[in-house]
Amino acid sequence: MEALFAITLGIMTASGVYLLLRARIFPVVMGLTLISYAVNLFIFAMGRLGTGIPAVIGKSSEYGDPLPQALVLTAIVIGFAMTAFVLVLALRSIGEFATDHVDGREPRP
Amino acid sequence: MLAAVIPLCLAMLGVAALLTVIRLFQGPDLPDRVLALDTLYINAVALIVVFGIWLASDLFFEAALLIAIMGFVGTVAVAKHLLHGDIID
Amino acid sequence: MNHLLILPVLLPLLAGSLLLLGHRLPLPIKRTVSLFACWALLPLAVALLQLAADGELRVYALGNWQAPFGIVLVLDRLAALLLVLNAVLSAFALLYAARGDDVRGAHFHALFQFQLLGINGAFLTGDLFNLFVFFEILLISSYALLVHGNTGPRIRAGVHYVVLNLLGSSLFLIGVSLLYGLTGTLNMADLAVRVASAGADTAPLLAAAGFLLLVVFGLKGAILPLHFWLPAAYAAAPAPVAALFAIMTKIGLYAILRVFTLIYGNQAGELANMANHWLWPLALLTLGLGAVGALAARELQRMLGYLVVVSVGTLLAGIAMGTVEGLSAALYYLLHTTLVSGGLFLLAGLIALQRGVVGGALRPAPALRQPLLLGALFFAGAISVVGLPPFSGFLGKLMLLQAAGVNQSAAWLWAVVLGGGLVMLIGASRAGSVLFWRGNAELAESAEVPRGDPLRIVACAALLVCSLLLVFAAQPLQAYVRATAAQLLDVAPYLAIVRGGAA
Amino acid sequence: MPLWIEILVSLLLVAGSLFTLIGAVGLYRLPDFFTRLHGPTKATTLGVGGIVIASLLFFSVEREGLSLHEVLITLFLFITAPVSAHMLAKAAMQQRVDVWDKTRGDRWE
Amino acid sequence: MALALIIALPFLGIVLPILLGRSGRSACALAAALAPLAALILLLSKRQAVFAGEVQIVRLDWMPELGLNLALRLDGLGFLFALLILGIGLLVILYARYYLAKSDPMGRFFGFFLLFMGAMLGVVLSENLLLMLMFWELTSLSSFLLIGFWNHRQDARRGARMALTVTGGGGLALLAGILLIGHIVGSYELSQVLASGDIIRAHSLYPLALILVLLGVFTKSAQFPFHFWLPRAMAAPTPVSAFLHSATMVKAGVFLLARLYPALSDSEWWFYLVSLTGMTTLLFGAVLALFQHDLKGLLAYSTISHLGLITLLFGLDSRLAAVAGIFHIINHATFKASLFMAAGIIDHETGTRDMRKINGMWRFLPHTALLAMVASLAMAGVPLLNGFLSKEMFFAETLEQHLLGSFYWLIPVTATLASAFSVAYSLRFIHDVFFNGDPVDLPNYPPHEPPRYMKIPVEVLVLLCLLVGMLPGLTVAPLLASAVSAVLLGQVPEYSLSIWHGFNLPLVMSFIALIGGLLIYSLRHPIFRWYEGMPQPDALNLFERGMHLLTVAARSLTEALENGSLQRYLALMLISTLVLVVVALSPLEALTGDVAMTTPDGMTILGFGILSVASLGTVLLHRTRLVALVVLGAVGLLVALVFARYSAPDLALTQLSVELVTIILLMLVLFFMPANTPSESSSARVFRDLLLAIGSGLMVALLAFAVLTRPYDSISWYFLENSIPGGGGANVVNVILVDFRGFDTLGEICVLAIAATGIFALLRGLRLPHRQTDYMGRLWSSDRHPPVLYALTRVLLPLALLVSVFIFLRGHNLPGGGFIAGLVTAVALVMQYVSHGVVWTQARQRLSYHVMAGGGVLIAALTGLGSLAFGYPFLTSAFDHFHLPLVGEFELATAMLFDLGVYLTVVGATLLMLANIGHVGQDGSCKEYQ
Amino acid sequence: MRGWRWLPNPVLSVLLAVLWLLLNNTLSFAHLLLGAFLGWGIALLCRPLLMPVPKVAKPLALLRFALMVGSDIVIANLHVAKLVIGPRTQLRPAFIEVPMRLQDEFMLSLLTSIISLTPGTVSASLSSDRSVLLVHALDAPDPQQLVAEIQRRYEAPLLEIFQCSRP
Ligand code: NA
Ligand code: NA
Repeated sequence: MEALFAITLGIMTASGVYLLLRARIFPVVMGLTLISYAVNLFIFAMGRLGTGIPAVIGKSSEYGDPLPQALVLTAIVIGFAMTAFVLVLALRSIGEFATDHVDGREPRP
Repeated sequence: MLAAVIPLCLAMLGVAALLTVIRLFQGPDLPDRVLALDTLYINAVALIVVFGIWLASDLFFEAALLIAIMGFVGTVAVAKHLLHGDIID
Repeated sequence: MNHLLILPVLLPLLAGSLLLLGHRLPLPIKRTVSLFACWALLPLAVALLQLAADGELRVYALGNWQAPFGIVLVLDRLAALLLVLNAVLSAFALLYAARGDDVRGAHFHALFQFQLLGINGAFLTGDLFNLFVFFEILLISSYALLVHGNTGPRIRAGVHYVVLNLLGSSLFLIGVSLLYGLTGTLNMADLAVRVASAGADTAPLLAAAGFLLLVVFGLKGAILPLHFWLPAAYAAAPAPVAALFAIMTKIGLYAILRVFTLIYGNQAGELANMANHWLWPLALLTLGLGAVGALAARELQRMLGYLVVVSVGTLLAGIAMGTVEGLSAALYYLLHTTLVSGGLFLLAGLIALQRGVVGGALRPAPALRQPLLLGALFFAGAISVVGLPPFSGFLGKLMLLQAAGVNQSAAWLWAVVLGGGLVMLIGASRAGSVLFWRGNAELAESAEVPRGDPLRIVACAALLVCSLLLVFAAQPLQAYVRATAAQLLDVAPYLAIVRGGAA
Repeated sequence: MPLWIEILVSLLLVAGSLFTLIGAVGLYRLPDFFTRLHGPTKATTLGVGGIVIASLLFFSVEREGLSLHEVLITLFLFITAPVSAHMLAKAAMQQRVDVWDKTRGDRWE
Repeated sequence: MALALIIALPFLGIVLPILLGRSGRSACALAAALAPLAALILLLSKRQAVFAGEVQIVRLDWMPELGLNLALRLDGLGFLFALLILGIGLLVILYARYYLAKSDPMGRFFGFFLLFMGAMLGVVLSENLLLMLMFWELTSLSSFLLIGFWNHRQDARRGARMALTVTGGGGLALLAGILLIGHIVGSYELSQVLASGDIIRAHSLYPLALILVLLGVFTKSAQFPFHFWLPRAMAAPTPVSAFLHSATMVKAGVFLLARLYPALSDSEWWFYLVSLTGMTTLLFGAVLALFQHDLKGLLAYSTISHLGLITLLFGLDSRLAAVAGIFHIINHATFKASLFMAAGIIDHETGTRDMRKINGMWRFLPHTALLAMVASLAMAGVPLLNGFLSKEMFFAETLEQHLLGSFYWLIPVTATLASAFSVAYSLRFIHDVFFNGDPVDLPNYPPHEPPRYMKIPVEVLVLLCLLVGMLPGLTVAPLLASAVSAVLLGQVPEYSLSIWHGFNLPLVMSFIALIGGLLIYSLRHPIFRWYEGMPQPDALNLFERGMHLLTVAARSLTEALENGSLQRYLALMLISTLVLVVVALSPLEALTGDVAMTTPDGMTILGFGILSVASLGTVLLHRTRLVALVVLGAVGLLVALVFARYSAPDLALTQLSVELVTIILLMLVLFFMPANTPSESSSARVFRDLLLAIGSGLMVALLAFAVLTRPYDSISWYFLENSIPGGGGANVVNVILVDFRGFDTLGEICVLAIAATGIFALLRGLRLPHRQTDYMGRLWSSDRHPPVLYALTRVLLPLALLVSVFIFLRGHNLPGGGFIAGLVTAVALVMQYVSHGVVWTQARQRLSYHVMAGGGVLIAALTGLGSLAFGYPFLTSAFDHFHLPLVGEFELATAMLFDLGVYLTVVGATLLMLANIGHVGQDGSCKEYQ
Repeated sequence: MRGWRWLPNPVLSVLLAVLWLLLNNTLSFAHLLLGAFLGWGIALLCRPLLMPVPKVAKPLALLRFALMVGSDIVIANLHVAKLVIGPRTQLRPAFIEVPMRLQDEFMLSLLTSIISLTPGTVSASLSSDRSVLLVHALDAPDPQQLVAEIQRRYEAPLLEIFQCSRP
């Protein structure tokens, strides 16, 4: 299971990084989103994986590590705020340069 | 008995999810893909509920409810995007 | 527990949220609130500096949860020093901004306060994940401040800056969580304890986590090859924001200093001082390329941006030495470069305003309205930033060269520092010559350019005058930075934080 | 747990899962968008309904107290599914997706 | 203290002329003269002690760890130079009063002048070498200002920059040299350095230190091949040249030779470097001086030549030579300063400096001519004038050394030849300017004698030339003696200042030089013709071209690296990461740790499979953006399911809600963007990106796997144990969020509020064109708000609010909390916008999103602040269980209030973002949503 | 259902209170109190955004109608299941236009929803004048009959149950 999880994380990261390296802002943001999903899963995994061990007192006999979960929550929210900002910045960029190229200008042909 | 039935259910739901994902990739049109995503959300509700029964844990109720809500909103939003482009107009 | 420690965080937080809440209030009120909150940081930071000067670590356990379980703020000499630095810089940057830059876009003051919140928090926190959070606060505010006014170049630079930093944030998270996954803790002191006792089985993974953090901090700190975003961003930012940004790169370096002296410092066993031999060549390359960039710049603000890169290289060289002398040289230089760069960015704003559409471009333009005043300020600032006497830049450079000692690797440093100094001198003298000597007096009469706002000039001059103060007060300052460096290298008291020592 | 309840729960679960599966099969194999639309809107909704009632029964017995809140999920799905379908159909018509050639009547333009 | 005051006075005096800059030239000049005059008086008051051979040192610790102290030293050498600086400086001030035009900003001029003077005094009176260096660089900087004083002229600007580059750069080398000396000696105090000559010379770093110091010396004193800046510095106003380029700044270099003479001289390195440089410069300057048509150019090259002479003397490595060198420093200063001033008068009165135009000035300016001729003769080394004395000593010394072995004759021969040229150019200065027929095309004709007072400084200096030349023993002797004693640390050799030494070889050499000079001058026409046929490299153009090439090179390097491509920067960042991580991981022995792995069940495998495929799908389908977005939606859902699968319901909830809002945001933005991503990457780029992507993926996978198979010892037990007793909640994740690590959460909502604020600011004034057609190229549907939809969403709103409250209140004990509740509320409100449009919705709700966002942060912060009132740290929580009749037991916690802040921030921030993005496409009539 | 100023929508309030108890799986007094408060508060908050709902004239008929629709849904699903699994030749899809007598927005929405949930039909679109509903049927051997069936089985009862304005 650990290998499976790790491989999936790797694939998500690789996909995200590939998109991040595109020249247009939309795939870049998609890439960032994918990367942040992968990172969130990564943080979560640092508390190790377990089934049926939610960190709610009294709901099970064993508890998973609650701290990485709390970290992921913070990371998700911050990631969301950042994504929203970069998206709006992209809008503004389109308004200024009339292109969605990440460098604000169409590449020379 | 439940111990035997639940894996069966999970398997059926898994196959359902797989079929949905295939449609998601196949399309051919955007509405097909959105429909597939919507279905995937509903499948996920089913999956979560069965999973909750399997673990005899009632902690998944909110998740199921939220998946239902978010699935609906998402589908409507994409549909409106296809219809009118600007979803908040 | 001294509640003074939380105030540098609390004050801008309350001010920022009040400014959001009262976003419809008249501008003068917003300015007053913002200025008051900002200037109040100054006595506060000085009080903290006095508190820290005795060499004791002050720990503030948030929510009364003791380390390593809860988040703690840790006040040491370094944190106090940087708080003061930030307070001084931001006080004048804000004063400058309050004379008109704050109305070019929405919410300048709230964003400014949040920026201060992020910076102060980053300096104070003793928790690695909390450091991430404060990094994000200061980053998101800086994104918004950078594009304040929304002009084209700002947006272009903004997109690059934001996307790079978003990738950086992801790496930060991977690094922090990796450390947690291996050690089970987030408190930096506790991390230091646990990293020190790591076995061969986990040490390479811990090293990987450390290097991930290094990349992130290197991006913020604009270390080669992660510095490319900086010149464009700083050149595009509004003057007071660029001035405030003078401290932003320093936060990256601060984090390097903190993490790589405490967690991966000399007590880290196998991983002791693992970053230093990477940092040394990078420092020299950063310095050299920064100087070349300054010479190449076609615009004043861009040149200043590259001078910031140079300062990063210089600072990093001091950090990479890993000795008390090296660190104290770096810290003194840090004070100098932050204040002077800040002043110069403000000055560039003043100059650009008087040159009309030409702005800061290094080509002939209508003569300035106040060539003497601005010229004198530029002359002083440029000398200081290039590192010529009698200003603080020279002393900083001197300290650094002396700290390097006389050996093979020091020879490289000497060559780069002195050669870079010459290159910068050429660049700065050309810039000054174009800006102040090639002004077209006839054009100036026809174009109705206003004289510089007196308060703006005061703000700018004040920061540049700090360079002289740093020279006059060199002795006590050097004593302080020396003590700071010694404190950083003596990890034991930090480790005591998690052993129930202080609180 | 009484056996009959367990049987009932099992039956409901199997039925629910089956309906869900059938909905997915419909989505997978029906010939055009409009026919595919029928699967999820009905079968899947009902399938989830079955599973949710199973859950309701299960937890009411398991936790020795009526557990009715699962009903809300079904309720929600039932009131939203037709609207989703309606919106998707409208979108499909806007997109002029291909209609199976055996369909009588015309979609609106 | 008086010593410090001598240096400080000129600096303090800067304000006076600047304040009086508009009160007339005389007042301004007088104001400028006050400080130097006071300093001069102070200096002279020290003369007796100095002449008695005392060395006065005052020291104030400044940065002792650095070896940088405010240490000053007054000995004979310092006294001599200080006297020159102040004395000639005062004369130049008087001269400049008449030289400068009314339109020249005189206050500024004297400001710069005094700045330079102070710096120069600092150089000569420093005991601490580092302090000396600080003043040294300041002289370069202030001379930059003085040379560039007439900055409307291109030659002035360029000359100034060139001088600064060369001398400033030399100063940096000098810094390195001084640091090395300090390293060798262990101190920067001159007293110690001078006493450590043997240690220094024996040290392996001595040659390097010497070269670095000499670089500083040679650049400053315009020694070949660094001489080229000096002629170009003639663009400065003549008072500047008279001061800087004869008496002071260029002398700083030779001053340092003298100063460090005991420490650095007396070695082969010293001899070869110094004497050969001096010799080359001597001859080179003398020859080129002859060919200058520019009056000041001639003087500049003459200065170069004489500086070469002095350098050569210090290089000759005999104590007597050093005596001669010091003596010539004095003499050169007097005659050259007067010559510059005379040249300035001629320039001033005729309007040109071209000697081909200036002829027959004897008739127009007889008084000036007389003065200039005497000074020129001193320069030529004619007997009875001061130049003769030092030149004789020089000739004598050239004969005394044998260091060049069989080539020992080279030095005296060169000296004689240079001296002949010196005679020739002096002759030219006299003959060509004052006689030689009538003037040609003078801009000002006829020229008149200048104002009376303008000539006084020249007269004083010429008088000195005569007095020293005829009565050296009565005039210059004690000054010279004390200076020599200071340089040689008291080991002064026998020397005689008498005018007549009998018929000896030096006298013959002088005679040969005189005849040779006459001969050369008489053959000037063919020589000039020959010279004009030679290629004439223009140093300024060469320098400018060099600087230009340097800049171009810097630009191409910078632009090649910083090419403005985000993709490159990102790639560099990823490469850096991968390199460092690979290096870090290389010692890892086994990837798999000690913890046993678990076998996955089929459903989990399927789930991860779908997740992987969907992730890859976003890449494969990314060109069609909306399709990729829909697939991304599936990825988000699956991530939430993974969280749920591994017992993290809170994460699943948050992921679900955030993911939806993100998708909505992406769609809102997509509306204004192209629907497709063009295929524009080259295959090499795609390959690189694939490599980086795979590398990053591998990195993350390996790190995750390595950690997952290793044990760890977490602090989490504390949270599990204290969640209920300490935090009052059963949902440990939530208790961590609102209590144990509430500070993080406070920061996190700040980020959200700031992002929303920033977005609001970014969107202000942004109007983007509506895309009129859909993805298929058809007009959008006119049915914007289907009733079926809005009928439902309006019913759903209260339900969603109810669910929000439910989730909010449960959070502390069960999955949920303020954040998720906030997003549910926000989504329900957004649905109103989606189904009804902005105008309708906005008209029906009175919430200010700004106030909600800011208020939320404020509530959270104030909740934390509450604990301060009870003496607890910020964010300390409190909770208690209460009992009410009928209602029963219930819990109240401050954490709930904190969570309320979170809730409000989330709702406010999310809507501030979404509603304002929605507003982008609206026409201007619609107001922004506050 | 018109309420008063401080209790704008009593039915909604009660409904919300009931849902609250349902959500919390409880009948405790505390929650009853809280539910009532929330029902009141949320209704008050949402007042400007709420939709007028026609008055129920025949509550009993409503109940009967609901049961009928419920059973229809189950039957519809069985039917659809058969169609989905069976061969394609079984399918006789059609677009049909159903004239609408209802005018009220809420009622229209209700009807379209019910049509979508029941036998093999999905409401695809409503004409802009709201007079015709386009329905896609999965298996409609006789479209006209389907139109009649819809009108009879669903539209008519709705008109009867609620006090609606008729055209
Ligand atoms: Na002539
Ligand atoms: Na819109």
